[in-house]
Amino acid sequence: MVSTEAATAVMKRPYEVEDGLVRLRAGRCPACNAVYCPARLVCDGCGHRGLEEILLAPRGKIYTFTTVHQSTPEFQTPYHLCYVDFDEQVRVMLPAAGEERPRIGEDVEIVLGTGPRLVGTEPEEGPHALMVAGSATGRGEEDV
Amino acid sequence: MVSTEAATAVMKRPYEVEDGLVRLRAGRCPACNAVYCPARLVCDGCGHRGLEEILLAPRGKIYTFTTVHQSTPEFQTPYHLCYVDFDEQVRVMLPAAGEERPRIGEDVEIVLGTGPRLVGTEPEEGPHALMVAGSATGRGEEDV
Amino acid sequence: MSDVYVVGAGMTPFGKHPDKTAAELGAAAVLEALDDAGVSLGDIEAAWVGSVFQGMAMGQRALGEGGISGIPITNVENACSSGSTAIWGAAMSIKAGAYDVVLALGVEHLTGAFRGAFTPDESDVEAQRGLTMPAVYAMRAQRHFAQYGTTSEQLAAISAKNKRNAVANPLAQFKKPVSVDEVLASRMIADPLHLQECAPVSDGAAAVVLASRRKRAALGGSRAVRLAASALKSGRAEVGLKDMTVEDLTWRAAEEAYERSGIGPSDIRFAEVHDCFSIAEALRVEGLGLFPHGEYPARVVKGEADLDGRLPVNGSGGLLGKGHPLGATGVAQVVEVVRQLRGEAGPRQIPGARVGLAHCRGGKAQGVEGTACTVNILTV
Amino acid sequence: MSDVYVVGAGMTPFGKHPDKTAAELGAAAVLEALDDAGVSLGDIEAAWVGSVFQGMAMGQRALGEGGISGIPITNVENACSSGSTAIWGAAMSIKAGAYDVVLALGVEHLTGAFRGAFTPDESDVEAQRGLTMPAVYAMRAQRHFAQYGTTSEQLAAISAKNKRNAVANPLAQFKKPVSVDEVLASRMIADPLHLQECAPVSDGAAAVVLASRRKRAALGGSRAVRLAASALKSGRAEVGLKDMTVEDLTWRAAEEAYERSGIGPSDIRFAEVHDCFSIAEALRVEGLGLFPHGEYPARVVKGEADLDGRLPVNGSGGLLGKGHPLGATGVAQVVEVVRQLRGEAGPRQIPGARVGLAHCRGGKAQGVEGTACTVNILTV
Ligand SMILES: [Zn+2]
Ligand SMILES: [Zn+2]
Repeated sequence: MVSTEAATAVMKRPYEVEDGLVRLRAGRCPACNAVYCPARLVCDGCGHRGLEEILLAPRGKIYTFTTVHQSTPEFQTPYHLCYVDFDEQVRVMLPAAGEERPRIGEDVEIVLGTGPRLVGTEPEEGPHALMVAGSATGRGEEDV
Repeated sequence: MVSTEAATAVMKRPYEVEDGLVRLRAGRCPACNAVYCPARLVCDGCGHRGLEEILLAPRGKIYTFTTVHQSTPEFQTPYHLCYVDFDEQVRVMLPAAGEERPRIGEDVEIVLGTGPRLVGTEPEEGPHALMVAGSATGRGEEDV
Repeated sequence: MSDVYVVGAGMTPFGKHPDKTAAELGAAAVLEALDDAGVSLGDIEAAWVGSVFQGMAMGQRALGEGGISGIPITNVENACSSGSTAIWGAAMSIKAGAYDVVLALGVEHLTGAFRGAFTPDESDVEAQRGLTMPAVYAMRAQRHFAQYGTTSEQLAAISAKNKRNAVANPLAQFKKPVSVDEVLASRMIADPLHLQECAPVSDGAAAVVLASRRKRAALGGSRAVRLAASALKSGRAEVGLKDMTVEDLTWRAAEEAYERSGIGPSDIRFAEVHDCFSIAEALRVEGLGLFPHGEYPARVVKGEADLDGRLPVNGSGGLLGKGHPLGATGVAQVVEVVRQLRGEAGPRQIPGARVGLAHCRGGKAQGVEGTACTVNILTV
Repeated sequence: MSDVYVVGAGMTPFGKHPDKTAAELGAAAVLEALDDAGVSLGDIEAAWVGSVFQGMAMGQRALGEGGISGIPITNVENACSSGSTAIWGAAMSIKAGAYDVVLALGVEHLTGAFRGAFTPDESDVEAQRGLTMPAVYAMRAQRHFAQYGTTSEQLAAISAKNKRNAVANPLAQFKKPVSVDEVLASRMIADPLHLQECAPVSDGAAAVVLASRRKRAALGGSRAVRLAASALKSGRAEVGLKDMTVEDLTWRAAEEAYERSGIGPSDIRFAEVHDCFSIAEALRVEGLGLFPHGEYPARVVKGEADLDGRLPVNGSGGLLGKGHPLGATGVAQVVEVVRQLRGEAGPRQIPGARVGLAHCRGGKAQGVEGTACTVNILTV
């Protein structure tokens, strides 16, 4: 069997908080620098086995977004979702905090919030929901 | 599309009660006389489409049996199951009423009982569970 | 590898069938396909059966209901491409010379089995964070808007076209036309996609009988359609920051089908594509190389994809108009192409339809662009 | 049709893996099989992936984790024969000349996903009336008792043999021997089958790399094993009053494999068979024609199926000793046969093992004898 490091990483909390900034845990290929979030066992690009764990920047840019009005029974609608691009050249889907509609190109930071999930329907990743908030638009810690 | 008669038959109660006797609904192939319980759209043996509905004899003979001590959460264990052979040359799986262990070769009649299902976990076939009871062994209406 | 022919096709009406089981729907489609092919139950040597949410042994249950048992049966799942993956597998067995007559069935009974929006598998981190399939396509639509100036009215025109086509299809779930205004007035599901831009919850089944050249000849085969190519691909890993309006997965499946068949995009006379959402149809036909990238929604408004347009798309009504019983969809697309190629499509017949393409793309799996995509090219 | 070779094999330990996902287990098995074959990720042209309760897109998730994406992936389900159906499909593609190197993976993560006994699909009338899989085999055991004088002690000896073999298999779930008395002292699950006569709930994955003759030659191939035949059948409809101790389904799959390979029952040196229950092993080997009908349990007591017996059965520990992660089981059986044929089975090596058989039979579908059965015959 291959190393279980990446496997263990998946079970860990998917982020770290440093100096009040929330940073996503990801995996970088030491051979070709491809970044995966979440990490995986093997690099798809070059086949290297075993990625090194990195933390993404605490801020990214909204690539695209939507407002979800119909979802599964676990979620309280409406809620915003975004794909966020990070400087590490990786894209991550995250809910957006606050009521204001996200904008393509908007700079956002990662925050911990309640997320759109209803109480009692927590996913494996833990009690805090990762979200993004754009301070320029009024979305921020106070909204989550 | 083929006739929906057989389809409708599946949704109906899977038995009839005549003169206090419980008779299973089945399908017989008008071309080759093969009997299926429950019925199906097409005869497997000869390919004839559309079986005629028949009612099986109210009594059969136990081909084999077991006592189930572990089941899914919907069922109260232990309970007895049997494969019962009918004169119409068809074998049907049914629970056995009463506490006594069934016997291979035993003559049994079909009765309506509570079945091994827990309250609130009824299958599509309705509120009455089909079971078999062997009057010779003390299993009978009074036990179900 | 020997040629593969579609010698029989059948499908149930798509829609709500609360009084029927999945097995009964599957059996009905199979029997119609067998009759259409002029083969009997005993001629079927093996079967591939696609479904998504039907539990274990769907194929054995459906074929058993229909009087077929004992043969090799493979149940396949590739999200919404399950049925077309069944066709791909069935065709492979004929190319292998293993069988002369095989069956591909797609079946799904979703009525009562489904709550809320369709999502990626629950093991998926994105699904756990709230991602739904409408949301995936809504976010891709927002990019199409931003990059190409596409508008909600243009996307609504795609839905209106397909629902209009469905009216001419007696097997379709939707029976009446819906205007662009009505599409835009329906409730929002995931911004900018309205209810009438999302494929409905449906029950149904579709089946095709495939045969080798030898068996096709024995059958007479004047109505047989040639499966010129069947290609299956899965999504590539999402590495880096890609343009989400580009369908790499669709293009790679199409590329293989074009190469193997010697038939290019400009040869395609009509297409059935996987329009699970209005925007999806645009992404598909642009990914297939049938329309210039970024231009499809505007061209739909001009009528280019209408039944009498330059390249009719989803003349059957598509998923938006005909319905979308997941596992059945990919087979139903091929059934439609076959009927068009035979000239049996009635009021929705496309004149001179001699080369058709069926595209089916399903799902989203963690970290890859999509679960699977098939492209089948058929000719007479 | 061209020859098919197994050029690489890998599997995870079977057992409880609460800290791993199904995708991670699948990826681990795949990587080991690739290393064993000496091929790289990019050499794999297509994959077939068997699982039962793992949701959508299991193959895409497992291969994605392992660094493989974009290729054709077919997820297959045939109850407990899902993994071996994946092998059958993968082999078919090589026979078709479509690919030279393909992958078959079986994977299942049941820990925490399972409550109580395994049953037929919930749509099944028998399941709705209380039928469980242990009950099916218990009822067949009662007939074996009645017809052939088979005893509980004899069935317990089958379990004891397999759990003893498992001790010599570092990948097996059970690590210590269990005596006949201990089997009989374990709690009753379905009369006459005790807990220690039922395969456990397991997590695990197994993978094989299959190659064409051409590719096998390019790889050197001194360790390659030939897949002399791969046969798949489904159960026949239950019509009339049949002898439930007779495995018509197993025999029909075996008959095809014997015919295609030119290898008969008397040529088989050892077998891995689907011993989901103690009685099941008897029904299988009798159905395969490897032991006279009705006599197997008594012969096990005499040691004929031991590692040093006339015809070793389940030298790996079988499902009873090695574990039974449903979708992985059929592939793991072939992995074991490959390792035996290569002489790499360590303390459980069967001397002179040059022809082995793997039998995998799964499920029960409404009105048919069983969901599916595969027989693979491998030789060096
Ligand atoms: Zn790399
Ligand atoms: Zn008949």
